[in-house]
This record gives sequence, C-alpha cells and structure tokens, in this order.
Amino acid sequence: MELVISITVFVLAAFVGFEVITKVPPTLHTPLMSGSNAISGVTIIGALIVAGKADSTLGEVLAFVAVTMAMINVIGGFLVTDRMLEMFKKKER
Amino acid sequence: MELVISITVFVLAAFVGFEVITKVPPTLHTPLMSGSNAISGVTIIGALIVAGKADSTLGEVLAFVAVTMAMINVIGGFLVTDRMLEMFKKKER
Amino acid sequence: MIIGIPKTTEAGEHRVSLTPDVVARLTKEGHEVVVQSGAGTAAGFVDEAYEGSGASIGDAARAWSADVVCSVSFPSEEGASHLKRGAVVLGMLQPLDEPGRFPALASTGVTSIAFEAVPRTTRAQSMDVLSSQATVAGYQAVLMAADRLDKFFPMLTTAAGTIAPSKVLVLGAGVAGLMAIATARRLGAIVSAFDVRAEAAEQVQSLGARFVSVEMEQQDSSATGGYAKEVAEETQAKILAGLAKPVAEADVVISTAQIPGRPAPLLITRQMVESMRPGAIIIDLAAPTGGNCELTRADESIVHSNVTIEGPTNLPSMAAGDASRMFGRNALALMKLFLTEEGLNIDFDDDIIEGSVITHGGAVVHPRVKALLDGGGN
Amino acid sequence: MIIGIPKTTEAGEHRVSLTPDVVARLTKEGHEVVVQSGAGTAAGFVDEAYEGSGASIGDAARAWSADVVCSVSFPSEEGASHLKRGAVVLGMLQPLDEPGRFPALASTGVTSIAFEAVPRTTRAQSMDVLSSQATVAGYQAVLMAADRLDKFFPMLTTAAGTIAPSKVLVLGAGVAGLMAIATARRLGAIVSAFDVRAEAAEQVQSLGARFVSVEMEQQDSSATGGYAKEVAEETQAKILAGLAKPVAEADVVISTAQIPGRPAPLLITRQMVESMRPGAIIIDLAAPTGGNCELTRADESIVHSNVTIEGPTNLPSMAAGDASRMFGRNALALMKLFLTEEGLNIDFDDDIIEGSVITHGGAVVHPRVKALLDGGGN
Amino acid sequence: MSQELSALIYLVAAALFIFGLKRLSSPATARSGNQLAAAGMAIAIIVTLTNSGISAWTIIAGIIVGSGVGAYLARTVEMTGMPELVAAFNGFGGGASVMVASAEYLQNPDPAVQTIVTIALSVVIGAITFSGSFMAWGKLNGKLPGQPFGYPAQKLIDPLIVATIVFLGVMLVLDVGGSFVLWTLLVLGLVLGVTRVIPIGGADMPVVISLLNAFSGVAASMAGFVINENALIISGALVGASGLILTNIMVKAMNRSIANVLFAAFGGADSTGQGGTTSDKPVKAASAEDVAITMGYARSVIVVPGYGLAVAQAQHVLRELADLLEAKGVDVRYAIHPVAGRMPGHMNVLLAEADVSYDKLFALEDINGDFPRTDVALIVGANDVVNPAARDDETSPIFGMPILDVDFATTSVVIKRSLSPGFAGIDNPLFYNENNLMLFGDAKAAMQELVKAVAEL
Amino acid sequence: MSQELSALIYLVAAALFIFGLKRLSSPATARSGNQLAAAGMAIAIIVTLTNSGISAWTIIAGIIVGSGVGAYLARTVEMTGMPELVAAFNGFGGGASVMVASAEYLQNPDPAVQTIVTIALSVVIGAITFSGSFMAWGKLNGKLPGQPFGYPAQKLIDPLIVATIVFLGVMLVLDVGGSFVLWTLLVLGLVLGVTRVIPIGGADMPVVISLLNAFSGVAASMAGFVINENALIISGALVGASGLILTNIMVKAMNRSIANVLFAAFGGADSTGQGGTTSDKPVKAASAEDVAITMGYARSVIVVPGYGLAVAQAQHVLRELADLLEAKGVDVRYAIHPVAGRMPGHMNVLLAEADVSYDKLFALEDINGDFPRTDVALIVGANDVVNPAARDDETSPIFGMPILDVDFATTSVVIKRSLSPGFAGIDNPLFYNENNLMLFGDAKAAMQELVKAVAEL
Ligand SMILES: NC(=O)c1ccc[n+]([C@@H]2O[C@H](COP(=O)([O-])OP(=O)(O)OC[C@H]3O[C@@H](n4cnc5c(N)ncnc54)[C@H](OP(=O)(O)O)[C@@H]3O)[C@@H](O)[C@H]2O)c1
Ligand SMILES: NC(=O)c1ccc[n+]([C@@H]2O[C@H](COP(=O)([O-])OP(=O)(O)OC[C@H]3O[C@@H](n4cnc5c(N)ncnc54)[C@H](OP(=O)(O)O)[C@@H]3O)[C@@H](O)[C@H]2O)c1
Ligand SMILES: NC(=O)c1ccc[n+]([C@@H]2O[C@H](COP(=O)([O-])OP(=O)(O)OC[C@H]3O[C@@H](n4cnc5c(N)ncnc54)[C@H](O)[C@@H]3O)[C@@H](O)[C@H]2O)c1
Ligand SMILES: NC(=O)c1ccc[n+]([C@@H]2O[C@H](COP(=O)([O-])OP(=O)(O)OC[C@H]3O[C@@H](n4cnc5c(N)ncnc54)[C@H](O)[C@@H]3O)[C@@H](O)[C@H]2O)c1
Repeated sequence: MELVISITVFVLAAFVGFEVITKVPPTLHTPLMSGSNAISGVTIIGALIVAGKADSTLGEVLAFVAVTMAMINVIGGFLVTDRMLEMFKKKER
Repeated sequence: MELVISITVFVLAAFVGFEVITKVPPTLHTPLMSGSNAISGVTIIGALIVAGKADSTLGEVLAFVAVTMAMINVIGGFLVTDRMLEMFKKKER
Repeated sequence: MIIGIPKTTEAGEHRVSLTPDVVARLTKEGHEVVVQSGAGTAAGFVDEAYEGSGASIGDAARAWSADVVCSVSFPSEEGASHLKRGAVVLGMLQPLDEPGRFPALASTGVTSIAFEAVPRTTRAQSMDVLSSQATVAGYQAVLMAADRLDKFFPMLTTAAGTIAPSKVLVLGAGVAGLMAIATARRLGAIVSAFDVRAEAAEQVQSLGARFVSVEMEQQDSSATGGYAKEVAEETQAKILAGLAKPVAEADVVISTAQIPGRPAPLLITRQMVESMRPGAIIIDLAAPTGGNCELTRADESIVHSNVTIEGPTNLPSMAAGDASRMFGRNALALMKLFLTEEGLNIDFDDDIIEGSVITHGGAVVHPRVKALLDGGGN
Repeated sequence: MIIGIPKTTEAGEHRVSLTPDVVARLTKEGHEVVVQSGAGTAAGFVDEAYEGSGASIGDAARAWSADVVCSVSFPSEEGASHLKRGAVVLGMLQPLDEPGRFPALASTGVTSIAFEAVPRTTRAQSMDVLSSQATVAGYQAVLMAADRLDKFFPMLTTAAGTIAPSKVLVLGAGVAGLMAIATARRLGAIVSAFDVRAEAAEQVQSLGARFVSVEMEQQDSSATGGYAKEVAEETQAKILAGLAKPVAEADVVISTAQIPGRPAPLLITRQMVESMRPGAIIIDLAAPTGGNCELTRADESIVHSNVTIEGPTNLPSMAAGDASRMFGRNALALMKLFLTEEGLNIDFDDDIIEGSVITHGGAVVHPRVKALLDGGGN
Repeated sequence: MSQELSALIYLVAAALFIFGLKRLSSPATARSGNQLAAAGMAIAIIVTLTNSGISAWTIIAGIIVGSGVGAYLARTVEMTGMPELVAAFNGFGGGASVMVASAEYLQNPDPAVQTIVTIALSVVIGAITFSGSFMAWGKLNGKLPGQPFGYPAQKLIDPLIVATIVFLGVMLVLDVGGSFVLWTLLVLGLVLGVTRVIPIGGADMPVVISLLNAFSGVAASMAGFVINENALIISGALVGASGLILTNIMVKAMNRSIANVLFAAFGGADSTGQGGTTSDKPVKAASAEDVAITMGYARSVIVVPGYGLAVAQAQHVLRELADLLEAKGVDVRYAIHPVAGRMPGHMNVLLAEADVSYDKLFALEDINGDFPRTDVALIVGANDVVNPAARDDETSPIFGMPILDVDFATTSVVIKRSLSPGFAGIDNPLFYNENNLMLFGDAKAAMQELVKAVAEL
Repeated sequence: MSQELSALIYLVAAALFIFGLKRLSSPATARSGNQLAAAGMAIAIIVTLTNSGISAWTIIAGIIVGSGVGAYLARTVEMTGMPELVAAFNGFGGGASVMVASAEYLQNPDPAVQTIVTIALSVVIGAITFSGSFMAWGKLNGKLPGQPFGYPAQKLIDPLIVATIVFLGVMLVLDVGGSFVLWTLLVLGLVLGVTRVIPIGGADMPVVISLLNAFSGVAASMAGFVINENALIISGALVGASGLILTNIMVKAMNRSIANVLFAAFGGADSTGQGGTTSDKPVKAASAEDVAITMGYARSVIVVPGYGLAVAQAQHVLRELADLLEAKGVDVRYAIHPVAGRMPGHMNVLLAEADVSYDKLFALEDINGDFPRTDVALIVGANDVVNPAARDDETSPIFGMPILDVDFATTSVVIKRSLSPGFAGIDNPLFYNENNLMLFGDAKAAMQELVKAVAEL
C-alpha cells in the first residue's frame, strides 16, 4: 500500500508540475531550467539521511560524495539562477 | 502518519485544482460549476462503502439516503452539464 | 400627376433638381415627368438619360406648366409666367434672405415649398437639402483651398527635405464645416475648428480634429433646431480675440458660420487677414450672407496683403453631379408627402408641410416670411 | 562666391530656384547671394524674407552675372546676355527636349548643368529635381481632378442617398503616378494603376491600390536607371486593348507615362475617350511631351463628348511654395558638389557632374545632347 | 481485487477528473471534459462495487432511486431552470457527505480524536452545503423571495452560530461530550446554511452556488479522511480548490468581491450591475468575454457604427476586432445608417480612416433584410439609428425614420457608456430586449477588451 | 521532531517549490520565484539535519565542500559560461541520486522487489543524467567537438545498451543476480549518457540539458521512493514534469520535435535556423517572443519603416504594436528616412493612413543623434536606408547616402522575409552585427505575432 500511496503522491505532483509551467517566454528558458535544476537538488535530503545512517567506510564515502554533489547542485544552482535573473530587472524609467 | 499523508494528498490535489482552472470565460461559469458539482458527487464512493458495512437499521437508512443523494448528484450533475454544453456546439459554417 | 424639371437659367448654376434615377422611380409609380431639354447636361445627365428613365423632353413652357415643378432655385421670370394655378413649386427659394419675391409668386396661385424652411426634425432628415448641399460645399471648399494653396496639405519627408503639413482652420462646425474638417484631415492637414454651439467641440473631436476653445459662453442650440443664435457684443469681442492666433497661424481658413435669416457673423477682421502669411487662403462659405471675413466679396477672389480670400456662393454647383443626385433624393422624399395616386394632398397638419409651405391659395402663409414682409423683422 | 537668383520670366511659372531657408545656409557658409527683386514673390517668398536670410536684392543684370546662377528654367535671352564667362548656370534646361538651345549657351563660355541629366543613382537622390517636382505634380493633378470632377471622390452614405466612390485610374506609376495614387486614395477614391515596368505592380499595391494587369511582356528597368523604354508595336496594341475597359469605367484618369527624350506613349485613344461617361476627366501630365491621350493639347482644356481633357505642363508651379522649397534643397545639394571655399571646382570624375554638365569651356560636352545636335538621334 | 489495485484505479479516476476539469474550462473541449469526468466516476463506482459487493439492499435501492431521480430531473428541466437544478444537486451532494460521516460515526461511536474532528468537519460543511443549496434553489425558482434583504437580528445570529460551532469543535477535540455534540453540530450547520444564504439576492445566487459547490467538495474530501479513502480526498480537494477559484473568477467578472456578495444585503450594496440606469426595466449587462464568445462562435456579424464610435475614436480598434473575427471565419459586414454620426458620411470617413474596404459597407436598404439571418448585430456607439421605436411606436418623435433592424438578429450587442439617450434624446427599447446584451464602457476601451477576449478564444 | 511534524514541514517546502516554479515562468516574478524555492530547500535541509543530527563527518564535510564549490562556481562564472555550468550542476544532481540509492543498497543489500526496482531506476536514470550532463558541459565549453556527428556503429550501440538495461531490470524483478546486476546497470547508465549525448550538436545542448534536468528530477523522485520520503517524491516529480514540459516548449520554439533534436545527427537535419541566407556569416534569428520581451522592457523604441512595411500593408498592425508598447510606458517614435519606400513621402502616406500622430514622426537629421540613447531600433521592411555601408564603406555603391544609425541603438531588430537585399541590391552588414536580431517573416504576420507576444508580457 505504501508504494501505491507514493505513486499517488508522485502522480499528483507531476500534475502540478505539468500545470505550473504553461507558457514561458523563450528568454526565461535558461533561468527556469537552471532554477528547476536547483530544485532537483532536493536529493540532498536523501543524501543527508543516508549519510546519517552510513555504517561502512564505503557507505561513508558514498554518502560524502552524495552530500557534496547534491550541495553543489543546490547552492550553485540557486545562486547561478539568481545571477541570471538579475539581468531581468526592469530598466528604470 | 496516515493523516499527514492524507493531508499531503489533499494539498497536492488542491494545487492541481487551483492550477487547472485558470481563465474560464464567463459563459462557461455555469457548466463548469455544474460539472465540478457532479465530480463532488464522488461521495458516492464513501456512501457505497458505508452502505456495504452498515449493520444497524439506522445505519442502513442513513446509507440508503446517502447513496440516493450522492447518486442523484452524480447522474443528474453529469447529465445536466452535458445538456448545457450541447448548446456550445460550434454552429456549422 | 405631371412633374416638371425646368432648366436653371442662373449663371454658374450647373445643378438639376431631379436626376434620372429619381425620375425612374416617379415614372414607375405612374407619374409623368417632363424635362426641359438640356436641364441636366451641365450636371452630367444628358437628355437621353432622362428618356431612358421614362421622362419626356420638352421646352421650358411644358416643364414649368406641370402639376408639380421641381426647381433648383426660385422660378425665373419666364418660368413663373408658365406656372399653373394650383400647382406646387418646390426648390431652394431663399424665403428668409429674399422674402420680397414671394407676394408676386403667391399671386400666381401656386403652392410654393422652400427646402430651406423644412424643419430640421429627425423625420425630415431625408428632405434636408440644406444639409446635403452643405455636405458638397464643405468638401468642395477644401478641394478649392488645397488646389489653390502654394503648398502641400500632408506632411512629406523626402530626399528634398521634409515638407511641413498645412494648418487648416475651420470656423463654424455645422454640416459644411464638419465635412470640411473631415476632408482636410483626409488630405493630411492639421485641422482645428471653432464653433459657438456647446456640442460642437465633441463633434469636431469625433473627426480627429482639435477644437479651438475660446473662453466664452457656449450656446445651447437644442431649442433652436440646431441653429446658432447671434452672439452678444461682449462674446463677439472674446471670439475675435480668441481666434487671432489660430487665424494668424493657419495656411487655410474655411469659414462656414451662419445664422439663418441674419447676416453672417464677423470672425475674421482685416487686421487678422494681414497677420496671415503670404500665400495663405481663406474660403468664405458664408459669402452669400455677407461673409465671415471683413474683406469677403461674394463670388469674387480678393488678394489682400498676399492672402487670397475666396467668396464662392455656389460651391455645390461645382460638384453638380453628386449635388444634384442628393438634391433629387431630398426632393423625392419631400414630394412623397403630398404626391398621391389621386392628386396633390397638401396636408397642413404635417409639421414638415406646415413649416415649409411659403405661399398657398394665393397668399403668403409662412408666418416668418409674412412677418418679414410686414417689416416686423425676425 | 556670388550666387544669383534670377526671376523667372516664363508665363505661368511661379517657382523660384532657391528659397530663403536655402539662402540662409549659403550665406552662413560665406557665400554672397544676389536675388533679383521679386524673384520669389509668386511662390510666397517676399524680398524681405531673402534679406532676412542674408541675401542682397538686385536687378536682373546683377543676378544673372553671378559666379553661379541658379535658375528654374533655361536662361531667357536677356538673362543669357548677362552671363559671365566661366560662370555656372544650373536649372531645368531640358537638354533632351530642346537640345538646339545649347550651342548658343555654350558660346557664352558658361558651364551649364541640367537637373534633368543628373543620373538617378542613390547618391544623387537629394539632387533629383525631376523626382521632387513630379511629387508636386502628382499631388496637384489629383487635386485638380477632384476639384473639377462633378462628383465626390469618397463614398458617402447620407440621408440623401449613398454616393458611390469615384474610380481613379493612374497610367504610369513613376514618381508622379505613385503620388497621384496615394493622394487619390487619401481622398477615398477607388484607385487602380498601370505601368509597363515589372516592379511597378508591387509598388502600386504597396499604396493600397489595384494594379491593372495587361497580358504583355513587363519591362525590367534596372538597366535603364529606372526609366521605361518604348514598347514594341505588338505590346502597344495589347496595352491599348487592356486599358479599354478600365478607362471606360474611370471617373478620372491621370496619365503620367513618359520616356525620357522620346514622345510620350499613346495610352488613351479618341475612341477610348468617347467610351467614358459624360463628366469624366483626364489629366494628362505627359502633355509636355505630346500627351498620353490622343486629344491632349498642352496647357489647354479640351472637352470632347462631355469628357474634359486637361494638359497642364507646369503643375508644380501651382504649389509654387513647396515646389520651390524642394527645388532649392535639390539645387543646394547639387551646388555643394562644386562650390568650395576657394572657388568653383567642376570635377568631371564625379559621375553626377559628368552626367549633368551640358556645356563647358565653350562647347557642348554632354554626349547625348551632342549626338542629338549632330542629328544622330538617341 | 487487491487493495493496491483498487487504489491505483481510483488514482486513474482522479486523473480523469483532473483532465475533465481542465477541458471544461474551454468552450471547444468542455463537453468532452464533462464526459471524461463522468467516465472517471463510472470507473470509481464500479471498483467500489466490485470491492464491497452489491450485498446490501440499500446499495441497490439507492443506486436505482438516485439514478432515476437524477436522470429524470436532468432530462426534463427547462433551459432556464438549470441553475436551480444545479443548486439542488449540489445540496444532495452535501447531504450525502453528512450521511456518510454520520453512518461511519454510528458504526464506530468512539473514534480517535483526529477521526472525530474530520467527521465533525464533514458533517458541518455538508450540512451548510445541504441547507444553503436548497435555499439557493428556492431563491432561483421563485419559491423564496429573490431580493436581497437583511433582518435586524441577522448581524448577531450568524456570528453566534459560528462561535457555537467552534466551541463544540473544541469540545470534540478535548473529547468531552459524546454524540450529542455531533448532532448539535449537524443542526447548527443546517441552520447556518439557511441564515447565511437567505439574505443574499437572487442575482448573486450563481456565486453562492459556486461557493457551496466548493464546500461540498471539501465535505467530500473530509468524508475521504473519515473513511481513509484517497480517491475521495483527491476529488474533493480538486473540486474544493477549483470551485473556490471559479467563485473568485465569477466574482471578479462582476467587479465585486466575495465578501461583498455574501454580505451585500447588510451594506445594501447595489447588485443590479453597472451603468447609470435611466429606466427601471432590467437590461442584460454582459462582459467582454461573454460578447467575445457570442461573436467568436457566430457565423455572421453585422457591425452598426454610430456617433459614439467617432467620439471614442475607436475606428482602428473596431477594424482590428473585425480582422480577428474574420480570421476565425466569421463573416463581418458593416451597416451604415444614412444619418449615423453627426454629419453626412461621418461613418464613411471614420471607416475609411481605418481602411475598411468599401465592399464591406452596406447601406440600410441593402442590408436591412439580412438581420434575421444574422447571428450577432454589434452596435458600437449608435443609438437612435437602431431604435425600434422609430419603426414600431407611432407616438415616438422619431417615428417614421428608417432604422437598422438589429433587433431581428439572433443577438444584438450594444456598446455604449450608459443607458443615456442619443441625439434625439429618447429612450431606446432595444436595450431591454430579451436577446440584447449591453457592453457598457467607452467604445475604444470596450473593444480593446473584446479584441483581447476574442484573441484568447 | 516527530515524524508527522517533519513530514508536514517537508510539505511546506514542497509547496514553496511549487510557488517558486510558478513565479519562475514570468519575467516579472522570476527572481522572487527562485528565492522562494531556495527558501523551501533551506527549510527542508534544516528539518533533515534536525532529525538525523549532524553526527557524521561526512555530513559536515560534504556540506562545507559542496556549498563552497557550488557558491564559488556560481559566483565566478562568466555570463557566457552559465549554460555549461547549469549542465555541470545538473550532472552533480544526477550523481547524488546514484550515490543515495547505492548507499541505501549497501546498507540493505537484500531489499524487497519493489525497493530494488526503485533503486535500480534511481541508479540508471541518475547515471544517465550524470554522464550526459557532463558531455553537454564539455560540448558547451568547447572541450568536446560542438558539431553534431554520427559514427557508424551508433545506430546499433544505443539500442543494444537500452535492451541490456531492460533485460537486467527484468532480472532484478525476478530477483536473479545480485549486486552485480545493479553495478552493471550503473555502468550502462553512464555509458548511455555518453553515447546518446555526444552525437548531438552544441546548438541543441540547451534542450538536452533541459531533458536531463527532467531526468534528474525523476531520479530524485525514485530516490524518494527508495528511502520512502514524500518530500523527494513530490519535488522530484515536480521537476520531472515541469522539465519535460519546458523541454517541449523549447523544442517547439525552435520549430522542431524532441525526437528531431535527439536524433538529428542521423538524418543530418539542419539546425542553424530559418531564412534563406545569402551569406555565410551568422545572423541571430529571434522569435517574436524574444523581440517582444526586448521591446516590452525597453524605455525607448525607434521604429524605422521601409518599403517592406508598405508591401505588407502592415501599417495598421504597426500602429497597434506601438499603442501596446506605449501603454506599457515605452517611448515610441518613428524615424522617417528621406528615401524610404518607393516614392517621396511614401512612409508619410502609410503612417497617416494608420493615423500615427505627426508629433511622433522624425526626420533623419532630427533623430539620428538619439539612436545611441535608444534601447531598441525596430526596422520594419527597411534595408538600404539603414545600411551602415553607406556610412562606413567608401567602396560601397551607396556610400555617401545619409542613413539612419540604427546600429548605434542598444539592440536593433530587423523584420523582413529573408536576407535578400533592397532596392540598391547590395548586402547589408547590419544584419550580421552582434547586437542585431532578425525577425524573419512577412512584416504584417510578424508584427501580428509581436502584438500577441507583447500583450502577453
Ligand atoms: N448624420 C447626420 O448628418 C446627422 C446630423 C445631425 C444629427 N444627426 C442625428 O444624430 C443621430 C445619429 O445616430 P447615432 O446612432 O449615430 O448616434 P446617437 O443616437 O447620437 O447615439 C450615440 C451614442 O453613442 C454613445 N457614445 C458617445 N460617446 C461614446 C463613447 N466614447 N463610447 C461609447 N459610446 C459612446 C452615447 O451613449 P452613452 O452616452 O451612453 O455612451 C450615445 O447614445 C441621429 O439621431 C441623427 O438624426 C445626424
Ligand atoms: N523614396 C523614394 O522616393 C525612392 C524612389 C525610388 C527608389 N528608392 C530607393 O528605395 C530604397 C528605399 O529603402 P527602404 O529601406 O525603404 O527599402 P529597401 O531597401 O528596398 O528594402 C525593403 C526591404 O523590405 C523587405 N520586404 C519586402 N516586402 C516585405 C514584406 N511583405 N514583409 C517584410 N519585409 C518585406 C525586403 O526584404 P525581404 O525581401 O527580405 O523581405 C527589402 O529588403 C532606397 O534604396 C531608395 O534609394 C526610393
Ligand atoms: N435634425 C437633424 O438631424 C439635423 C439635420 C441637419 C443639421 N442638424 C444640425 O444643425 C446644426 C446646424 O447645421 P448647419 O450646417 O445647417 O448650420 P449653419 O449653416 O446655419 O451654420 C454653420 C455653423 O456656424 C455656426 N456659427 C454660427 N454663428 C457662429 C459664430 N459666431 N461663431 C462660430 N460659429 C458660428 C453654427 O453653430 C453652425 O454650426 C448642425 O449642428 C447640425 O448637426 C441637425
Ligand atoms: N535612384 C533612385 O533612387 C530613383 C529616384 C527617382 C526615381 N527612380 C525611379 O525611376 C522610375 C521612373 O520615375 P519617373 O517618375 O521619373 O518616370 P517618368 O516620368 O519617366 O515616367 C513615368 C512612368 O511612366 C511609365 N511608362 C513609360 N511608358 C509607359 C507605357 N507605355 N505604359 C505605361 N507606363 C509607361 C514609366 O515606367 C514610369 O513609371 C521610378 O520607378 C522611380 O522609382 C529612382
């Protein structure tokens, strides 16, 4: 049953994802991609949880690499998106 | 935890609901209302389940009333919506 | 009934009272139409065209002695001599400007109907010759000005420099004035206009032109059938002061301000003319009633300090074809009020008939004309 | 340098070669400008205006004896007698139409420059007097037609019936023709046009008018500097056949078809005129070179079977103010090619100078004019 | 059927609801959307029946009776009675939720705190939906007075009921008081539905129904919490959220706020629509979107321009609108009345400026016969020239003037700023016609909105 | 923190992601959207840390190293290097999913079938994302050849790999073969990422990255299934779905299909853009949406009309566009070149027809000085009159003709149907300028699209 509930959640979230991005102007394609890429860094949560319970050295190494990679994705992703979007500030009149 | 998952599902479904109805032209207000009203007749499922396990007379009466009402809502709702929408058929050229 | 279309003898008048398309409708309804030979030629309608519409061609005597004589203007002396007692004569008879001619006409025993006296009600719009002919006049006035002006109306950016658009000022935003505004705008001029009536501003702007606002009391003309009244002396001074600058800046002034039965208001003084640039043009459509410009002379072209002042009195005649077409439609609508299968039916209960009949049964019956004849003024 | 502006003596010519705004630029650059008294008055530029721009007013002799004489047309006999040896004379000298006048001019030792001979290259556009004056002519032609026509150009729906719009046909879609199309469209007419050059169709449509297509070989004019060539006999017959219906249906025909140095092509035969409705008008801008209509006579107004045929030869002069302004700008651009601080610099390496100088150093130097004089034809 | 499988099938049904709702919000797909949703419902019902079996008579009887009644009502109702029928259906839905929660409670009279809370929510919300919907039904079919009204105690009663409900809710959470509390809540919900809806005017009922529809969705969702069934939770939440959005869209289209609709009777806010009315007869004020749909789906439109078009200088936008419609395959023509505007040929000048081709302009006598075969007559800033009084009312001062017979078109739409008269200064009966829509506003602004709305069709 | 509470907080984080994504899709709100999403992420991380404790060195070190590297890269990258950086980040995300699933597998080497399936999915998808993203990174920064190319065996290799992956997947489900199968899957995923991306041209990399981004979302979601964490499932599904849609939008904007992008190297489809090029120099072809944004957010626009405007009879649409821009506060003027068009005053006639006010028309000498202070010069169907060769190139046949200095504006946009020359018949260097955009198409059609796009800003 757990799996079914997970699938339910997955499907609903996918619906939300589909609906949310309706019509993006081409100039926003790159920032939007970059921003959603940063969100996909949510694996960091998994990485942290796995890291918390790692018990072998291999496990620890994997966990460390996972946390590092995910963190690069998250921090770098949000920052670079912000920099891109800075350029969109409406020119002052 | 069950409750939390139910809430999660509720929230996600609500998001989908919000997103799905974005810009409806006024002429469709009534049919859309009527159609979503029919969908809210989904209580029929609850009614059927309850009816299936009713063990007291009171319970049976309640279940009967619940099924009847829900069924009116469902059948009537979809049919009347369909009738309304029939009028929208594009006039032939 | 026999309807006569005499040929106009006045100099410079090219119009004809009924055009072949209107004649065709009358003959189809069983009336007989007699056209004086050559009556429509100057307007582009040859005798053959009338014959094609079922009319017969005749001489002046035949045309004038019809049951209903539809004339462009007041009957000539010769024409009047042929008129049949009890007949109806209709045309632009100038009842208020020249009332003195009516007693003689009355004595011939005809019922005379003046288009100028048709009340300007909604129902009478299709008989409103003043409007239809003013439409032509407003259009023609702008063409006259554009043709004679030494520069372009529109702005043009060319390899030989940028030509500034002309400035056209229209005084009086009645039917002719509005048409002048529209035509000048079409040609690309910068147009502004002035009128004393309160509702004129919106109408001017509805044609995309600027309204020249002068600080003064605006007139409400709803009580006077849409016509303006003479203004008080004080207001007059304000108007002249307010117009000084717009006139001085204009390349073309088209003035159309008139007050029925009164001399035209003075809007352009000699001094204002002298303030204009060499080569500017004034077309004064109010020339028949004295002109809006101090220097205007009817049917003359005056040049004063390098400014040309034209005082045409019969511009509609310059587009005689369409002017006649419109005149004829108006006349047909009016005739329908009294032309029946059986005969003439002059019904004084009809407000249009009541307002427009000047003489009937041997007497002058129109109250305002009678008053003028009696020396009572307006 | 001294620049002279003589007064034109030709009848009906109101233009002046340089206007005060151009004079101001010349005097600012240190040149001296002498204006013959009254030279600009007819175009709306009084002597005082020239003085205000830094020019001095003088008599004919002073103006004609300047270093550079800017004339509208060919020097009058009197003017030529004052010309200084080595001076430059520029103007519309009609080198191909009247080559015979040049040997005498050459003998006075002046360098004469004809605006008509300026090559039509991109760089020369600002000196293109033919274009600028044709612009005026096309505009004026439409106004002339609209003013004289017996009906409205635009469609009007009124209480006195619906007036159909006029049909205007433009023959020859060069500069004047295109301007005529644009102006007639502005006034609300239904406009169609015809030309022999292949690219004309798109240009006509770019002004919102309809192109009359005649099944024939279209000309590619890119090799001939944009000008059309004479057509073969067979093509000519096709053209006449193709134009028969559009001409018969037109209320107004404005014809502008010309071929440099050749008589204007015949596009409207007598028979076609007779097929037109009474009251129709033909304005033939090709009148100077014989006219596109068989019946055209230069500077006359002919009425044939109730159709009026006008053959104006100098329409730009009717809008003398703006025509002169454009002429002056063109002349200024051309003069800049040889007017230097130090003196005159006639540089035959410049393709514009090479193409437009007719006489120089006492001889006729322009090859085509020379050929004409030698009887070699074109 | 395994629990997993049926849960997955419920998910499919929920997905069908979502797709159905999506399609319902565009005219072109609405009908298929409704059918999709119905299919989803059918699937859900079949799965449920397969699982729980058609054991009880209650199920069979309920399904037969319910389907029969529902189908009968839906088939026989008049077009004009549809809104009230929807209200009634909605009430049944709310009632069903109450029943489900109550039945569940009866079977398990001492549930966990969180269950009793959801039961209570389901009961209260369901009860409000039930009684409120039937109030709306009564208002719409005239069994109850339609005007908005307030009664003196109203300001007190509603807050009192709400406060009691909250208090009882807290009691339930603290686990004091037994079934009595729940039944009291049921009654209070019923009462609140009545007192809250009854003062609202009949014209605002559609909004009320939409809101109650959202409520019934939430009630269904709560019922889902109670019996722990995701299908109900999802579908209920879906309807709840989309209903809320829809309510908001409707209210915005009326230029109001939800609060203003619900409580207008207090402030006495005018709910009869915009525009300075000179007459007490009702006119149908339409929104640009309404008009856009009417025209976008028409075969033929005749535009009647008048003086207002000139005043607003809206000729270019008009042309834009016509271009758009033509691109959609609508046949657009212009009917020019001889005296439209303020000078002869005024409309010609105006339309020429916008470069409208002469072929599309028709004089009165040439086009008047076509109005009965025309879907929409769009009257832009004209008034006197389309006044049927000139044709029908011998006492009218303009009787006898020929007019454009726009009232013979299937629908006429008038764009002007108010109901005030034109040049002739007389009232225009056209505005009060059954098949006439008023689009109030400056002609230019209104048509700019129309252009937008038509482009979005 | 109770499990329930943290689950609720994760839900809040997920909601913030949703809101963030929504706002990211409109220029006006994009930046705040990104910040919202970042806030959601911060909340999620803090909750996780609170629950699992910052016990392990791996956590602290990983966070410090990861944040440092990420921040450093993001801060120092050149504007032009951003797309490749995004590719790299995406690769790291995919890698992390692989690691999480692997680590989980190591800790529990014999999980239930459904768990092993999700682990395998996470590993394969994550691996494809990882290697594919770094291929894209290499292509974009030039470390790998940018042109699209195919190698002979390619047609065979990819299907083979995919088939093997499916086969191994089936083995896992049937529970045959142990960890070996998983590690093989990992390697195959890595290989597939390389072989699939490497033949695709550099110009199409943005699309590839977007698609891989959707993959990394799905991978994260699968990781969520593995460790049974709804937060991951939701966010991953969100990114997966929106990434897919975004990819689709991007591909549509290029008038291509996803398949065409992915497999173009086979068919040798041309991916350099539209327009019949007469020269080999590159031009920037823009879409109407691009131009709309450029103009909509500008302060000042100068329109340069030319003969093409007349040919297209697009004067009315031009005026509409200008009205729209002005309504958005943009200053719009028209620069009229003395010989634009084919007759003196051609542009005046045209613009007068569209009723453009004379105040907005400027002659060459009056406006030429303003171009350097102008954001956008919009050249509609003009060519020769804006040809910088007339100013700069002494050998040009049109040298010496005054031109409008549109190339001095911040951006110039040229609307015409092709790169073919104008009246003078010579090529125009303006088209190849760094700051010039070409909007190819008939002037009327192109501006109608512009109008739509500007209206939607
Ligand atoms: N054509 C002629 O030669 C001529 C000459 C003189 C008189 N007339 C008379 O004028 C009338 C013409 O009829 P019509 O139907 O064209 O005009 P109308 O009857 O005068 O009606 C015009 C309507 O336009 C509306 N309006 C004004 N400004 C507007 C704006 N900015 N936006 C939207 N609507 C606006 C006004 O209503 P709101 O105020 O509610 O907006 C008004 O009711 C006839 O009565 C005719 O007899 C005609
Ligand atoms: N003004 C005058 O008096 C006059 C008279 C004669 C000659 N000229 C000459 O004409 C030229 C005028 O310059 P210009 O810049 O206005 O025009 P141009 O240089 O001739 O360029 C016009 C451009 O418009 C494009 N075009 C044509 N139809 C189009 C359509 N339907 N939609 C979009 N674009 C279209 C064409 O490119 P595509 O084919 O790629 O679309 C062409 O390159 C100058 O060389 C001038 O010397 C002027
Ligand atoms: N009933 C109808 O439907 C109908 C029909 C035709 C005309 N009208 C109205 O009647 C009005 C008069 O039309 P008309 O053209 O016959 O008028 P007109 O020829 O008598 O006068 C022309 C214009 O001059 C103006 N004028 C008078 N004194 C002036 C002054 N001192 N300064 C400036 N302007 C002055 C008048 O206001 C008028 O607009 C118009 O407004 C027209 O709308 C109504
Ligand atoms: N280089 C430039 O930039 C430049 C400058 C000015 C004009 N031009 C071009 O030069 C061309 C000629 O202009 P123009 O006005 O001086 O020409 P024009 O006055 O010599 O002739 C007028 C028109 O008559 C046409 N024509 C000749 N024979 C005809 C026939 N048998 N039937 C119908 N039409 C006939 C010609 O094609 C021409 O269009 C124009 O197309 C113009 O665009 C180019």
